[in-house]
Amino acid sequence: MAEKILMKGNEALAEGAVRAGCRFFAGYPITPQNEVPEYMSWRMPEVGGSFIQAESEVAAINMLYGASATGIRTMTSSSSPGISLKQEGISYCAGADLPIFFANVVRGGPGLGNIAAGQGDYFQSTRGGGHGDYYTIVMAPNCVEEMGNFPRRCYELAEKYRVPAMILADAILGQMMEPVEFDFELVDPKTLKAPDWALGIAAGRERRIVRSYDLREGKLELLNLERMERYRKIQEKETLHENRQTDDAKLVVAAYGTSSRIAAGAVKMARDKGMKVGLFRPITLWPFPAKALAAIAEHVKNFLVVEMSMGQFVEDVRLSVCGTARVDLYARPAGVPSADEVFTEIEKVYQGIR
Amino acid sequence: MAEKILMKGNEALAEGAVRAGCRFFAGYPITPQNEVPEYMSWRMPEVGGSFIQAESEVAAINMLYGASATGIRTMTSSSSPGISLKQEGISYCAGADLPIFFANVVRGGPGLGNIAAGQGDYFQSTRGGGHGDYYTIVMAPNCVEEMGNFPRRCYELAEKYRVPAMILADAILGQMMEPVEFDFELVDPKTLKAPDWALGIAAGRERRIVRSYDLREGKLELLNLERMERYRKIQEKETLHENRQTDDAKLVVAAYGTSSRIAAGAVKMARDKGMKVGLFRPITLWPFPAKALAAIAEHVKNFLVVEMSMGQFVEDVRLSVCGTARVDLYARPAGVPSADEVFTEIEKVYQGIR
Amino acid sequence: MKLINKKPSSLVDKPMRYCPGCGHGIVHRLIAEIMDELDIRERTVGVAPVGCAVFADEYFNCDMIQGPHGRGPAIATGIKRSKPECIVFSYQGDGDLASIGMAETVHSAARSENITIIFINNAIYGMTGGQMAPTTLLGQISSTCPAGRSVAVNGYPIKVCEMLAQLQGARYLERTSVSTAPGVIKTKKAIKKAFQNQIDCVGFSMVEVLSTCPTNWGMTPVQGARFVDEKMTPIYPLGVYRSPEQ
Amino acid sequence: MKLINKKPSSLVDKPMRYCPGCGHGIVHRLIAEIMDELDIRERTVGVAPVGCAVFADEYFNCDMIQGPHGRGPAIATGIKRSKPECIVFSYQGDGDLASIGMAETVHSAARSENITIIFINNAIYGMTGGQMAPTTLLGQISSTCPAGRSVAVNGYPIKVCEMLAQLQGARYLERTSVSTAPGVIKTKKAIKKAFQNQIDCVGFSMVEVLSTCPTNWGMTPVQGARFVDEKMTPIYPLGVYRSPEQ
Amino acid sequence: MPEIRVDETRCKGCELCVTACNLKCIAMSETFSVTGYYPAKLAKLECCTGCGLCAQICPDLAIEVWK
Amino acid sequence: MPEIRVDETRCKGCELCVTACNLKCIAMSETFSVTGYYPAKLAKLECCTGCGLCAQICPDLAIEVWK
Amino acid sequence: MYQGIRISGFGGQGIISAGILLAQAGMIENKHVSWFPAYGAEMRGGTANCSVVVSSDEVASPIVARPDTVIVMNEPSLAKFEPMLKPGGLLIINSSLVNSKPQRSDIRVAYVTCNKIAEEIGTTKIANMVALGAFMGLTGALGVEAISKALPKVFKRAKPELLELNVQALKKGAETKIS
Amino acid sequence: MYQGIRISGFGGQGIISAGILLAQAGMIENKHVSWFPAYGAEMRGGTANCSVVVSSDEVASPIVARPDTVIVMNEPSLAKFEPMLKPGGLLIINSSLVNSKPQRSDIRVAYVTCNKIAEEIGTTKIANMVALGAFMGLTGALGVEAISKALPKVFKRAKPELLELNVQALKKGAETKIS
Ligand SMILES: Cc1ncc(C[n+]2csc(CCOP(=O)(O)OP(=O)(O)O)c2C)c(N)n1
Ligand SMILES: Cc1ncc(C[n+]2csc(CCOP(=O)(O)OP(=O)(O)O)c2C)c(N)n1
Ligand code: SF4
Ligand code: SF4
Ligand code: SF4
Ligand code: SF4
Ligand code: SF4
Ligand code: SF4
Ligand SMILES: [Mg+2]
Ligand SMILES: [Mg+2]
Repeated sequence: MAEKILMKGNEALAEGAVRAGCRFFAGYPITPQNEVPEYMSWRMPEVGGSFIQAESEVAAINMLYGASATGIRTMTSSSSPGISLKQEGISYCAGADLPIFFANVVRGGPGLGNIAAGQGDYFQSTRGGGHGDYYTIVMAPNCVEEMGNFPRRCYELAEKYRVPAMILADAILGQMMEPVEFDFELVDPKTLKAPDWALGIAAGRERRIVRSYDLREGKLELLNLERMERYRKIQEKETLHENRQTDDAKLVVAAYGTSSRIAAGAVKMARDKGMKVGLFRPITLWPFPAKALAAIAEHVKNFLVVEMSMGQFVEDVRLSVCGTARVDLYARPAGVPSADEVFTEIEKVYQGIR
Repeated sequence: MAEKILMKGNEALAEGAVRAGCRFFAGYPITPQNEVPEYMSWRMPEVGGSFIQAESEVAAINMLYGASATGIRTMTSSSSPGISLKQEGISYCAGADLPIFFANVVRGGPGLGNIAAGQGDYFQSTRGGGHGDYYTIVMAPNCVEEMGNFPRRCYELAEKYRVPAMILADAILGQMMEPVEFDFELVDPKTLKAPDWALGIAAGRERRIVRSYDLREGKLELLNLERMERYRKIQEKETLHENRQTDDAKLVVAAYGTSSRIAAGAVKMARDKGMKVGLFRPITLWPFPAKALAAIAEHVKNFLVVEMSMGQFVEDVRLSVCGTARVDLYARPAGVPSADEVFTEIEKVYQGIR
Repeated sequence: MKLINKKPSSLVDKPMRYCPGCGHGIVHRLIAEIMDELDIRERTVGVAPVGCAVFADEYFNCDMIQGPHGRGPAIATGIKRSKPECIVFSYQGDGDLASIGMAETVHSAARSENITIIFINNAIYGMTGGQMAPTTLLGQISSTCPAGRSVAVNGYPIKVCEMLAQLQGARYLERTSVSTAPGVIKTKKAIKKAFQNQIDCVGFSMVEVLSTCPTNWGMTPVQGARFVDEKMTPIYPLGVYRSPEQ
Repeated sequence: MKLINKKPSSLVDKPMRYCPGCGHGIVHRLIAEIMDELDIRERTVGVAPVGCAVFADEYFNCDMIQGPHGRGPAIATGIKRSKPECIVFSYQGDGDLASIGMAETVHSAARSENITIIFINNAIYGMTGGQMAPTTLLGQISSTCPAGRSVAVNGYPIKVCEMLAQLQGARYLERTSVSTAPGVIKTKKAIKKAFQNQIDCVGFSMVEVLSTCPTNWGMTPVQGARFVDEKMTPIYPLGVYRSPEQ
Repeated sequence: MPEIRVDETRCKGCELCVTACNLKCIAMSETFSVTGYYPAKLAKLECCTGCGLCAQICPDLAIEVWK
Repeated sequence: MPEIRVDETRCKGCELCVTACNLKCIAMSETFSVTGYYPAKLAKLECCTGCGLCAQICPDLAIEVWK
Repeated sequence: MYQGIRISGFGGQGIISAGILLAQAGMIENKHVSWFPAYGAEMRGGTANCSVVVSSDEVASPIVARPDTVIVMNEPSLAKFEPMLKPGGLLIINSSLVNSKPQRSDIRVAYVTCNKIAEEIGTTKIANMVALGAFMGLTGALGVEAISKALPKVFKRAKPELLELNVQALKKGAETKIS
Repeated sequence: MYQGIRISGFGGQGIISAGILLAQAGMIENKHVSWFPAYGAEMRGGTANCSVVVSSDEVASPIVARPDTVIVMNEPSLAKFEPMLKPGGLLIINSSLVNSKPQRSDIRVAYVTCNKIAEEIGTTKIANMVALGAFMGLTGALGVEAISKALPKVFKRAKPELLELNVQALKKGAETKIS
């Protein structure tokens, strides 16, 4: 097994993408993800890839649109306001079935907000902040090691289903250091099969077109229906989640990303006091592990959602348990709770359970 | 009462905004909403307002950001891809508590999609397609007359709560002609009280700052919590909806905008055949009339959602009925169903009801 | 007898959807002829804009990509850097290149991306039905300046070649016109050079082609061609604004 | 004895958060002095950028607005057209104005918006910690060109004044520097003229100020000032690039 | 004798070729084609020199020049 | 006699004033202030002419010039 | 009462304004009406068509997918719109420009030499009015009075003489019989 | 075992790298560790601080809101971080630069003349190491061996001589006693 390295989350993210075969990065500086382009600016040339500091986030996503149309593994990253600017481009990538990979290291919003951590971009990420019907695969790491290991999975899923995939992190995951062990072999892009839709040298084959439109009456809907079917398959097959001590729980805390690690601390405090509390943590936010959650809801009738936002993630929890359990919300819009604070909320809710 | 005029939806929208006191319009051409900037290009100078064809949608929303910070009624409009580009700016307006007004005349998506009607921007509109925690008041007209009359309400609500407000229409509502009667008196902007936060001539008062950020530790969350409270009030007080024949219904069709008028035709066909079918139509999509829908769900146990998208609106229906009723979905992603087609779906579902 | 103007094999053999007399068709043919002549069809990737020429992705018989409005240069950059062995061109209208895409245009030139841009200046937004473009002339009527473009409301037309000529990275800039047959021939020469430059790794090359939009100008095609010669050319003088030899 | 340099009342009397020796502080003071001298504080609205000068909204004692990165000119346009009686200025860094905001910059100049832009060119992204700017010099090291800016990867620096000078709507363009005290005095004159132009309804005015970012240049402030004189000024020559008298 | 052949299914009747021909060999038909346009035609016999200018300006590749 | 007075709570010790003074009247303190910087000070007596150049370049409005 | 109409022809044949005129007239008769154009990308080709609904009830979809009446003013439109027509529906063909014959036998067909009749009245520009006249005569869906009132509202800048010609064209068209 | 540490001082005092060193050493001892910097807007002011957690369990939040130990390397940091300290927690004060005294009586306080000691060893640059040494000596949270192993990993380009000085500083600091 590889050695553990102490790394910043943003660096692990960048290095993870490189190890997974990324050979094109375009980005634009924005706190708290600056380490990603900074890292790529020397790492890409080192592995024979391209790094471009784009003139804007809009340009960056469009550079990706072009680069990934040539069939290579690409990456861009940004933080909240910059991701908003990329929405049109992401929608185009989804519409053109391009498997781009990007990361949002979320900060507090809306607007300029702040540069600390937040989870206010959940809706935007899981429900296509851009226009039109599309989804993006969303993975939510909760430690630096996952920041490094998730890019590979993103690429594989993105390419398998020809949809964009993203990592939804936040300022804490981006800025903190933790030990990292990369759990996969280095990917040599030369060993990857060139996709049969990739643009480039056309010798000996039909020309190819990459586009996201069909102006003929009724035709666009057919494309969308086909894509809907792919989405259905992804929802069926590609969810990931983590259950902790949910079997005997009377209350299950639901949280993702940074909140989930803080919540884990609070759950431990609760267990130490003999309270039957568990933790449900979705690792893929889209597809949402709705079935796994529904399964818990068969025997657990109380949930406490912890999110660093006003109440976005809670909607997916509610949709999953579908009225069969009580769902409470501890919302911290652009605030980072401490484990103590979460524990206090757990106590409050727990006391109310008969 | 004023005379009925035969108007295009886009023109009614523009004229409605002007009559409601809009004196600044910035926009960028995009089908199927071009009539809005075209109309404003002569109408604004006529009423002493400003019209600017911006260099892009990004510039347009930022012109609005500036103009509305001076306290006047402003408008921009676009269609799906253009609205995606505005997401960062909309998030800033929400974060700076600016009561801008804008319209999305939705086309088929994602990507370039087509220029026909679609409802694929529901998530983006109702759940803040931009970054961070915020909501936008969303009104969904279903006829040209409402296109003309809703801007006034948008301005009033936006200003009352200091949040952006929008009209979510589509290519059909924008391009079709119908008779219009404006149901309100012409608003003379001079009679409107200048808001106490508006920038401009500062003689005799403290300077004012419009911004969307607070970088001090923990402070941004306080702003968000205050805004959350405003959102709660809006959800409590400002929902609008329409129920048709829901009292004795065994099945209620839920639809908004263009789908709702088509669905109304299908419901009529069903009633003509003696089927007990009703219609629920949210007029505000955010705040969503969840209580009104829950009230119906107390006696109706079957809903059929009709939307020109993959299944976005249906989430709000499910969240509202919260597991107490069965919710079926007739999804037409970027397709416009005929009343006949909707009726066929109604029949199918209706037959399954015991 | 021999056919002296065979249809270029780099153009798909089907009727084009452009309006009668529209300059897009002429320039499409020229580009295709050049791809044939330079024998680069099989390694060329074209970027179609949003604009009437969105259909370019159907007409060119090479790999094509169509992306967001105005972002052609960024898309072309992404392709070229990923596949330097390809010849990449971006085909754009004046709304696309000079309005919404201004930043991408300037920056791809400043970076001296080794790409070729064909810029169709028809002084109007064709596809969306005749709104003002950044290149619309003062006094010219459009659907968003129905009383004619005025300095006070709309400002001055943007002269793209002149502006980009200030950038060191812009290696070849020429403005031509397709309003007359000789102009078409000159345009072809210019575009050919813009492609040859890329083959020679010279860097950013752009040809601005003054073209017509009879439909939205409210003119016949013949009147349109005259408008180009009489009204547009004085404001947008033809010629070479930067050349790699410089 | 008399105090000969009273603090301008258009500046809020509190310490500024900029790094030691940062040029932003100097230019802030100049703008405030000019607001005092022209007696326009009560009718001025300033637009703060995203960049280190985001804090400008705290320091200027006039109405202020802070908006999205790079969109200052669009925001200023919205304000000025809504309240023509106000004096509107936009304060921007080189990343803000020349990278992400390039389209807004060019178009506000082309429209000749009657606004004043103060453009702080410090050849780097200050606030985000020293990434390359469009104005970073060739060979200059930044955190995203750690081996120095190279033409092949990053292209050429953009000379904003030179480029905008090609636009008819750009009525006043001057480049100055605040690396020396005499430079500061000249900068003040230039900025004052840019405000006076707006009062006189002349149209778009911009002053590009060569400034320092000692922190991200990895220099002492004194070394930074020298860098401006020795390295930046040759590439960005000082002077008037367009004047309304022209 | 050189000549041009106009493809009526492609010609959109724009008349640019008429202007382009220095020798004025081309005229427009009086009846419209299936596509609804009045197509161009070689009007004068033995007029065409096969210079190809008309084909240069034709936006629709509707003109074949034979020589 | 003209003089400058440096506000130690504002001065960030950038030394730009030192360079700006043609007469070299200004030097830096050897002890740092509460803000952690080594502030500037008028070093030579009767040196200052009150020309104000140091104040012109001071980014932090830390210098008052008295004349 | 419900009438869904589809009108189609070349750009320049007054297809759009004919549709608006019907809607305007329907409105004058206090009917529910809607008008919807084909727009956008299709325009480039040079054809135009629109949907009109005139109804005693609220209009569901303004896009008339199964028209009661189809008016085809040029050749290509026949092939495109004939199949859409409801069984028993009315097909009005401008036989001045359309040479082909419809394929279906479950519909009613009226041939009108619109251009010829219009030319006789004074100008081919009003061929569209002849077709509308035929529609009115054959369906009785709208009264001549309503259309006459609607005319000046739609053609705001037209001279009275021209409006008069329009009325003549309508009347002439109204004489059409099913063949 | 859980140790939450907050280190604070001026930029340039090696605050950030001292924190990373602790985390690295913790990792070498097979502990769960995390490090989190204060970053961004605050930098402009010239102060720096970071959070470090060394724990036998998974780390919940890397932001140490209630530290077990606070190390203050300059004057302004005392006022800011003293209130955060847990009751009974350890406050290490660089008394070379901090003149004020803490307010609280429910904490343990150690004064270390970090700059002076560092200067004696050879350079004030290693004042941060003296403070770390004090932390290790007083808490026993991390062994000297682990830190010594961690040093070359954190200061990758430092010469062996400098690393040696660092070790000396750590050892010297470790002699600190609670006052
Ligand atoms: C983001 C976005 N904004 C606007 C549009 C609408 N739109 C389509 S084409 C076009 C402009 C076309 O003008 P031009 O680039 O000059 O090309 P032309 O049609 O004249 O050749 C616009 C604004 C769009 N599709 N996407
Ligand atoms: C949309 C968006 N992209 C990126 C950022 C991050 N960002 C903040 S300031 C800045 C650049 C600052 O550089 P410059 O404009 O030169 O100003 P300086 O700090 O040098 O004065 C960037 C990229 C942002 N806040 N928003
Ligand atoms: S609208 Fe104008 S640019 Fe577009 S195809 Fe027609 S003539 Fe050409
Ligand atoms: S980072 Fe640079 S530009 Fe920003 S305040 Fe510091 S010195 Fe000034
Ligand atoms: S080939 Fe030359 S001569 Fe012949 S018709 Fe064409 S333009 Fe005239
Ligand atoms: S130029 Fe071509 S399309 Fe135009 S009339 Fe002549 S042959 Fe027809
Ligand atoms: S006022 Fe002039 S002379 Fe006096 S210290 Fe300042 S620069 Fe020197
Ligand atoms: S210029 Fe100002 S801040 Fe800098 S050292 Fe001199 S007094 Fe201090
Ligand atoms: Mg154009
Ligand atoms: Mg800068």
